Amino acid sequence: MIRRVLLAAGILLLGIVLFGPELTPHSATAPVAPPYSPPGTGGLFGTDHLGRDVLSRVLHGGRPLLLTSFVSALAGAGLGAAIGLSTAPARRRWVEPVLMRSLDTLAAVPPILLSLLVLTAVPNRAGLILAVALVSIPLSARVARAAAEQVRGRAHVEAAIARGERWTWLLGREILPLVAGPLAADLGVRFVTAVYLVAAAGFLGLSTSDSDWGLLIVEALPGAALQPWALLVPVAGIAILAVAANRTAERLT
Amino acid sequence: GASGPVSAPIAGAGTSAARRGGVLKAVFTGGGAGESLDPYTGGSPIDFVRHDILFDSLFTLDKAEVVPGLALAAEPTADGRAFVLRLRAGVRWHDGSAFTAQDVAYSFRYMSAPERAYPSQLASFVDSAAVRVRDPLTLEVPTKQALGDPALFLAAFPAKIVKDGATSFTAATAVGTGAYRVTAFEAGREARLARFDGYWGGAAPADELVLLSLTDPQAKVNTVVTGQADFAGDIPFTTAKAGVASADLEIRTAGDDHRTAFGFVLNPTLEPFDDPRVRKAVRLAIDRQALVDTILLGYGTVGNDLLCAGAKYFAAKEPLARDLDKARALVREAGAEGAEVTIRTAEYEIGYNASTQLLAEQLKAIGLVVKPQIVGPAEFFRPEAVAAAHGVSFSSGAVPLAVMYGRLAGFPGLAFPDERFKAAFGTGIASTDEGTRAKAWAEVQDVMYDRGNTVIWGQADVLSLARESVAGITVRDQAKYPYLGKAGMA
Amino acid sequence: MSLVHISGLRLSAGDTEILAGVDLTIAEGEAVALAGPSGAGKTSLALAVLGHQRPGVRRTAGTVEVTGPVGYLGQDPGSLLNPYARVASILRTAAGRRVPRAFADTLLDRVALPASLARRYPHQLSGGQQQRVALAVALARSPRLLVLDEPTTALDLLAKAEVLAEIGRLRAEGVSLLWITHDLATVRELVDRVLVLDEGRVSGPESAMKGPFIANFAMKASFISRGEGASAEKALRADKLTAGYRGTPVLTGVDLTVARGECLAVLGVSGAGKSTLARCLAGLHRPGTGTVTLHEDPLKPDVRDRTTKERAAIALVAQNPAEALHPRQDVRTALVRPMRLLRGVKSREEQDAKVAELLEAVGLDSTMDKRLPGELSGGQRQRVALARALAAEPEVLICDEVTSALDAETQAEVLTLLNELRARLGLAVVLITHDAGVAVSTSDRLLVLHAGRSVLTAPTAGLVPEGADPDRVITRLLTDPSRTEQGASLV
Amino acid sequence: MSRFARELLTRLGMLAALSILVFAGVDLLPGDPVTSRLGISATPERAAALRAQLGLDRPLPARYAEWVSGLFSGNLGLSTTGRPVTELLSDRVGNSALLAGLAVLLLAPLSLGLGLWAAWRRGRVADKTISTGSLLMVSVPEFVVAGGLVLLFAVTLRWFPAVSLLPAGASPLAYPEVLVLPVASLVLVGSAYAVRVIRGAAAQTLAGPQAEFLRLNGVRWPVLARRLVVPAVLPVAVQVWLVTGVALVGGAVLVEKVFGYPGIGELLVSSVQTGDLPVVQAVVLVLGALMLLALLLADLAVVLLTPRLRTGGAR
Ligand SMILES: Nc1ncnc2c1ncn2[C@@H]1O[C@H](COP(=O)(O)OP(=O)(O)OP(=O)(O)O)[C@@H](O)[C@H]1O
Ligand SMILES: Nc1ncnc2c1ncn2[C@@H]1O[C@H](COP(=O)(O)OP(=O)(O)OP(=O)(O)O)[C@@H](O)[C@H]1O
Ligand SMILES: [Mg+2]
Ligand SMILES: [Mg+2]
Repeated sequence: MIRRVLLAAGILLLGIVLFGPELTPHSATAPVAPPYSPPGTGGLFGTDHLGRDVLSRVLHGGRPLLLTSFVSALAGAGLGAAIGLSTAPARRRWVEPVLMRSLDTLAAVPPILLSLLVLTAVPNRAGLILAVALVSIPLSARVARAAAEQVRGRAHVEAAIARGERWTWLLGREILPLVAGPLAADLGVRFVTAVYLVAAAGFLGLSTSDSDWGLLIVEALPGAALQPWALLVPVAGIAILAVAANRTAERLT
Repeated sequence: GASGPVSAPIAGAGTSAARRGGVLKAVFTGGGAGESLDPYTGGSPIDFVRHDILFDSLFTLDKAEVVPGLALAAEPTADGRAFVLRLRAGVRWHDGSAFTAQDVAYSFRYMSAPERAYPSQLASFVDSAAVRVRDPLTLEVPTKQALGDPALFLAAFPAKIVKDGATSFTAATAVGTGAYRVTAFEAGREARLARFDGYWGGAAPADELVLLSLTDPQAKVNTVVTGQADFAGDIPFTTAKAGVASADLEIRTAGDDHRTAFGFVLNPTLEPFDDPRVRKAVRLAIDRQALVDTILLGYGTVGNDLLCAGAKYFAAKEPLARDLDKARALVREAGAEGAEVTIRTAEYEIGYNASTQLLAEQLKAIGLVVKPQIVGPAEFFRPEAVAAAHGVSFSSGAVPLAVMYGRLAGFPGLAFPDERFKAAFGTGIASTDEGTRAKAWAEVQDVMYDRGNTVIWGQADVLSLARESVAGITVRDQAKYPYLGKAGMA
Repeated sequence: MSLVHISGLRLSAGDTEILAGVDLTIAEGEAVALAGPSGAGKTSLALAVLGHQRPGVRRTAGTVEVTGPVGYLGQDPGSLLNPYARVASILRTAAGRRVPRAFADTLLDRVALPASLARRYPHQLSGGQQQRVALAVALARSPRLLVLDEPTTALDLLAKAEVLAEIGRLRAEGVSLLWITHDLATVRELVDRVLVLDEGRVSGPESAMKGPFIANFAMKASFISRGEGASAEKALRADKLTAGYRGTPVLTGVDLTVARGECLAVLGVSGAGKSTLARCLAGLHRPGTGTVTLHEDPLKPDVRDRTTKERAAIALVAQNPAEALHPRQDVRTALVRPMRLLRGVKSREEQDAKVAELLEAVGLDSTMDKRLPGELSGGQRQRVALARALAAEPEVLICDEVTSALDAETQAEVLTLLNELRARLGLAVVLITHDAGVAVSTSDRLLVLHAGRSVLTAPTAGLVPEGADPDRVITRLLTDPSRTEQGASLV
Repeated sequence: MSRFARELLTRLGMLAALSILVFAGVDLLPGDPVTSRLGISATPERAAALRAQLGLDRPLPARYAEWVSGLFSGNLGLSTTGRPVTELLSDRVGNSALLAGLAVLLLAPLSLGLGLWAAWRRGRVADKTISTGSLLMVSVPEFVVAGGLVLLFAVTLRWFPAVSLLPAGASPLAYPEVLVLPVASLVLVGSAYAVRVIRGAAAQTLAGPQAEFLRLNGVRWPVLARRLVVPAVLPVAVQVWLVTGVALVGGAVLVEKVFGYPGIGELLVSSVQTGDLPVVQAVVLVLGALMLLALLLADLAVVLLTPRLRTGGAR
C-alpha cells in the first residue's frame, strides 16, 4: 500500500520534472510580484530575489537539471565502471596499473579546477556533462574495480573467457550483474554530486541554464532569511529526486 | 509594490558621542590571504579601512570637500604642470620620529613603483621620480599633465604616506602616522590596533580596535548578532529587510551623500549603442523604481544616469521618466529592433547579475534582446572582452568626477567618444580656476545626460549593522570603507 | 530424551515441494546418517534443523524442535572461515563467551591439529586443515548435536581420514550427529542408523536398509569398466610445464600426455598443483615455461590467443561448483553460450534440443533449464557445469573434481557417460579427483603430483591390481613419494 | 624491495604528471591575474606592463621549468599580491587539515556504527531511516547544513560561536569552541556517503557464507560484527574515509565561508576569483598531492587490512 503510494508519488514527480516547463503558471525569468514575496501573495511558493515565481522556476529548472545531472552521472559512473571493470578481465598485466594510476592522477586534480577548465574549453551543456563525468570517472572506477576484484577469478568468468566471449559479454553479462549493487549505489551518489557540480558551475558564473535547481539554491541563499521557500523547494526537489533515483537503482539490481 | 524598508535604517554614526576607552570590534569584508599592512598591496574593503587609520593621506575628503591631512596646501603653478606641497608641522610617526618632506617624497616613489600590487593611480598624474624636497615641510611636485586642483587628486586617489625607507609592513614594522598603531595582524583573520596617543588629529576614543575579516556577508552579520563583534560594515539589503531581532542592534545607513551608484555602461563603439537614439531608448525604457525595489529592496533612490552622486560638481538632474512608447519609437527609428546585445556582468558587487537579468526582462518591451554574459570577477574587466560586449554592469561610490570620468575615458569599450565631452573634461581637470572648472563639469554632465553611455538606474544606500552603543563612525572617502579614527563605544 | 524432533516438515521453493512431510527424531547421543540422491533435499533438511532456510525456500508446514546448542559444518568449509581472523580468534569467537587463551589450543587439539596453527589465518591452511578448523568452530560451544553436510568431499584421502577419525572421537564422547553423506560405506561404522531421503520423504532405517537405493550405497563405487584402451593418437600433450603464482612456484617441469579416448587420472594431495595444471592446459593460467600441444600443434599459452577450433577442443570443468556457474544466468544460458560460440548452433530449436539432451545425459530433469544456480542443489550444480563443458563437444575434457558432490548412483551415471563418450567419440579425459575409487575404476593411467612435480605416471591396471583396495594403494602413493619415485620407473 | 621501488617511482611519476596538469591547467583558466588586479584601471598599456612584470609574457614551458625548480627548494613563487605563496598557504593548509582531520576522526566511527546498524537491520525501520537519512544528507548542500546549524546552535541557542573568529596568529586548537559547528557540518555531510558504502559492504558480508556459518554455530550479532563484519568492511571504509578527508580539506569552501574559517578551500576559490594563478597552482598542487597520498594510503590500507594480501598468501 505504502509502496504503491510512493511509486505513484515518484511517477508524479518524474512527470512534473519532465513536463514541468509546460505546466508552469509563469515564465522562468519574468518578475511577477515584489521580490521575496511570501507564499500565497506571489505564487504557491512565493517569489525569489527578482520577484520571479519560485514554483515556475522550479518547474522550469527540473528538466535541465535532471537531464544534465543524469546524463553526466550516467556518463561518469558508466565510463568509470567500464574502466574499473575492464581491468578485471584485462589480459595484459600493465593495463590495470596504467589505467588506474592515470585515473588516480586525474582524481588528484580538484573538481573545481577540472570543471573550470572543461567549461572554459566547452562552455555549454556538453562541457558541463563532460566536466562532471571527468570528476566522477576516477572514483567510480575505483569502486567498480574494488567490486570486480572479488569476482574476477571466479570460475564462470574464466569459463566465459575460455569459450571466447567478447569483452562486452564478459563485462556486461558475467561481471556487471554481480557488482551491480555497489555500482548502483555509486551512481546514486554520483547523481547527487553531479547536481551540485552543476550548481557550483553556476556559482562560478558558468551556468548553462537560467533556472537549474542548483542555480536556484545558490541564488536563494542570500535571501534565505526573507524567503526560505525559494531555497527549500529546490533543495527538497533535489533530495526527493536523489532518494527516488537511488531507490530505483536499488530496486533494479 | 509594498517593498519599502520595513524599518527605515538609522542615518549617521550613532546617537551619542564615543567615550574614551573600551574596545571596538568591527567586521568588514576581507581579502583573505591577500590582505596586507602595506597600503599599496591590500585591495579589499578591510584593507582600505585599516590603511585609513594606520596611515594618513595628504588630503582627505569630507562631504565632497577637500580637507587638509598631512598636507596643509597644494598650490599649483599657473600652467598647472607642478605644485608646491606644504606639510603639517608637529606630526609624529608611531615610533616617535618626526614626519618630514623626505617621507612624502619617498612615499611618492613607493606608491608608483610598478612592483606594488596596487600602485597608486596618482602615478599617471604626478611625476613621482622628479619630486623635490625644498625644506622639511615643503616639496615641489611636477605633474604629468595639467592639474587645476591637485589637492583633489591627492585626496581622491589612494596616497597614504609611509615612512622614508619603509619596505616591510608587518605587525612589528608597519609604522604610520594614523590614529591607531598595529599590535597584531593576520591576513584574512584580524588586526588588533592600539590607540596612538600622539596622533596629530587628536587621540581616538577607543583603547583598542579589533578589525575582523570575513568574506561571507551572512557571517559578518552573524558576528554582530551573536555578540562576537560590535559593528559590521556594508551588510546586504536582505539582512536589513529581514531585520534583526535584538533590541540593542540597529541597522544604519551612511546617508544620502554616501550612496553607491548602480547601472550599466553601454559600449558606444558597437551597434546598436553607437546610436544615441538607442542609448536614450534604454534610458527611457528601464523601470528605475522596479530596479530599486528589487535589487536594492527599496534601500536607495532612483538614479539620473549620471555617476558620482554626492561628489563635488555633481549635477542633480531629474531622472528620465519611463516612456516605453517613445523608447520603442527611438529603437524603431534607429532600426535596432530585435537587436541582440550582450551585457557583461559578474557578481563584482551584490546585485550586478540580478540587475542585468532584470534589465533583460525590461528591455524585452522595446524589442532589444539582452543576453547577460555572466563571468567570474577575475575576468570581468578583461579589456578585450569588455570592448567586445555591448555593455557592462557598473557601480561606483561618490568619487570625484575627475577620477570617475578619467577612469572610464581610459578603458576601451567604456570611454565616451564625444568631442564636446572630451574638451569639457580636459578643462575640468586642468583649469586652476574654480569657476571654469565648475562650468566644465556641468558641461560634461550635460553631454552625458543628453546622449551619454552611462545608465545609472539607482543610488544604493550603504548599510551597516551596529550595536546601539557604537558611535563616531564617519565617512571620508567611500561609505563602504568608513573612517574609524573617531569611533568608539558610547 | 530427544535432541531433535521434527514432524510433518514441509518445505517448498516456488511451486516445487522440496520436503513433503518429513518426520525425524534424534535421541541424545545418537548418530544418524542422512543419504539420498543429489537434489533430494538433504541440505534443506539440515538447515531446517538449525532453524534456517535458504533464500527462496519456505516452510509450509510442520514443527521443528531442537534442544541444546547445535554445531554446524557445511560443504566446502574453506570458504566458511572468517578470512580476517586468526584461527585462535575464530575459535574463541565461536565459543560465544569469555574463554581463556588456552581454549583455542584445547579445541585444536580435539581436532588433532597442532597448537602452532592458532596464529595462522585460514588462507594459510591446507584444505584439510581448514575443514578441521571449521569442525573445531562447530565444537566450540560444546554442542550436543553436530550437523555435518558432506564434510569430507573436498578432502584428499589423507585429510579425509583425519577428519573421519575426529568425528569418530566426538561420537565416542557422546555428541549426537546428523551427518549428510554420499559415502555410506565409510560412514556406516560411525553412525547408529542411516536415513534415506528421497522424493521429499524419509524412509525409516529398517525399510531403507532393504530398499533398492541403499543397495547402491552399500556397494561402494561400483566398478565401472574402463574404456577399451586408448588409441595411439595423442590428443593433448604438455611438456615441462612450470607455473606459479606471483613468484611462488607451484608446478615444476610437469609432463603429461593423454591420447584419444584415454582417461588420465591426476592424483595428489591438496595443494599439489592439480587445479593449476588443469588451468594451464585450458589456457587460463600462463605457464612460466613449457608448452601444451593439441594433436601435435603447439597451443598458445593464453586461451584468448587460441583459435575457436582449439578452444572448442579443450573443455575444463572447474573445481568449485559454487563459483562455476553465474548466479544470475539460468541453466539454459550456461549451456547455450558454448554451443553458439564454439559450435555455431544458432537456431532456437536446435539449441533447445541440445540443452534437453545434455541435461538428460547428466541425469537432470530437462525442465531445470530455467533454474538459476541458487535454486539447484550442490550436486545438481556440479552436473550443470559438466553439461556446459560437454556442450562444446570437446575432444579433451579436463574434469577438476566433477563427482565430489554426487551420490554413488549419480556418480556412476556421470562416469558411465564419460566412458561412453570416450568410446564413441574418442573423447580424451583428464580426471582430477580425490576419490581413489573413481580414479582407479575409470582411468587408464594415473599421474601423481607431489609438490608440483609429476612423481609418477603409470597404467592404472599395473599399479592397482584387480581386487586391491584402491584407497590403500592411492594413500600409499600419496604419502610416500619415495616409494612412488621407485614406482615411476614402472613407466 | 624492487616492488617498493617500482611503486615509489610510479607515485613520483604521478606527482610529476599532476604538476604538469596543474600548471598548464591553471594557466588555461579564464581568470586573468592582470586584469583582475587592475580592475577598471586595466587599460591595455597598464595590463601589458603588469603582465611583463609578473613574467606572464614568457612561454609556458619556461615558466613551468622555473616553477618546478622552485618547488624543490620549497618556493612556490609569488602571489600576484606580491607575497610568497608559501607564506599564504602555510597555516591555512594546517587549519584545513585540522578541520578535515577532526571531521574524519568523528565521522569514521559514526558512519561505521550507522552503516553496520543499517546492514544488520536490513529492510527494517532502522535501516530505512538511516539509508534515507544518509541519502538526504548527501542531497542537501553543505552550506544549507552549515547555515542550519548556525541558526540553531549559534544564533538561537547561543551554545557555540556563529563564526570561527580567531585572534591573529592563534591556532584553532587553542579555541576548540570555534571548531564545533564547522566540524559538525562536515561530519554530517561527509559521513552520509561513508554510511551508504559501509552499509552496502556490511550487508554483502552478512549475506555471505562466512556470516551464515558463524550464525548457524550460534555466534550472535555484536560478536559477529566485531569479528567478521567490521574487518570485512574496513578496507573499503578506510578508502572512503581517506578520500572524503581529502575532499573535505579542499572542498569545504562554502563551510569555511559560512564560518569565516581561514582554510585552504576558501583560499582556492578566492584566488580563482581574483585570478591569483600562482596561489591557485600551489593550492591545487597541495590538494592533488594530498589526494595522491590518500589514495596510496588507501591502497596500503587494503593490503594491511586484508590478511590474505598482507601475508602475501594465495587465494
Ligand atoms: N530456490 C529454489 N527454487 C527451486 N528449487 C529449489 C530451490 N532451492 C533448492 N531447490 C531444489 O530443492 C531440492 C533440494 O535441494 P538440497 O540442496 O536440499 O539438496 P541436497 O539433497 O542437499 O542435494 P545435494 O546432494 O546435491 O547437495 C533440489 O532439487 C533443488 O533443485
Ligand atoms: N590464485 C592463486 N594465487 C596464489 N597462489 C595460489 C592461487 N591458486 C592456488 N595457489 C596455490 O598454488 C598451490 C596449488 O594449488 P592448486 O589449486 O593447483 O592445488 P590442488 O592440487 O588443486 O589442491 P586441491 O586438491 O585442494 O584442489 C597451492 O599451494 C595454492 O595455495
Ligand atoms: Mg546439499
Ligand atoms: Mg584443486
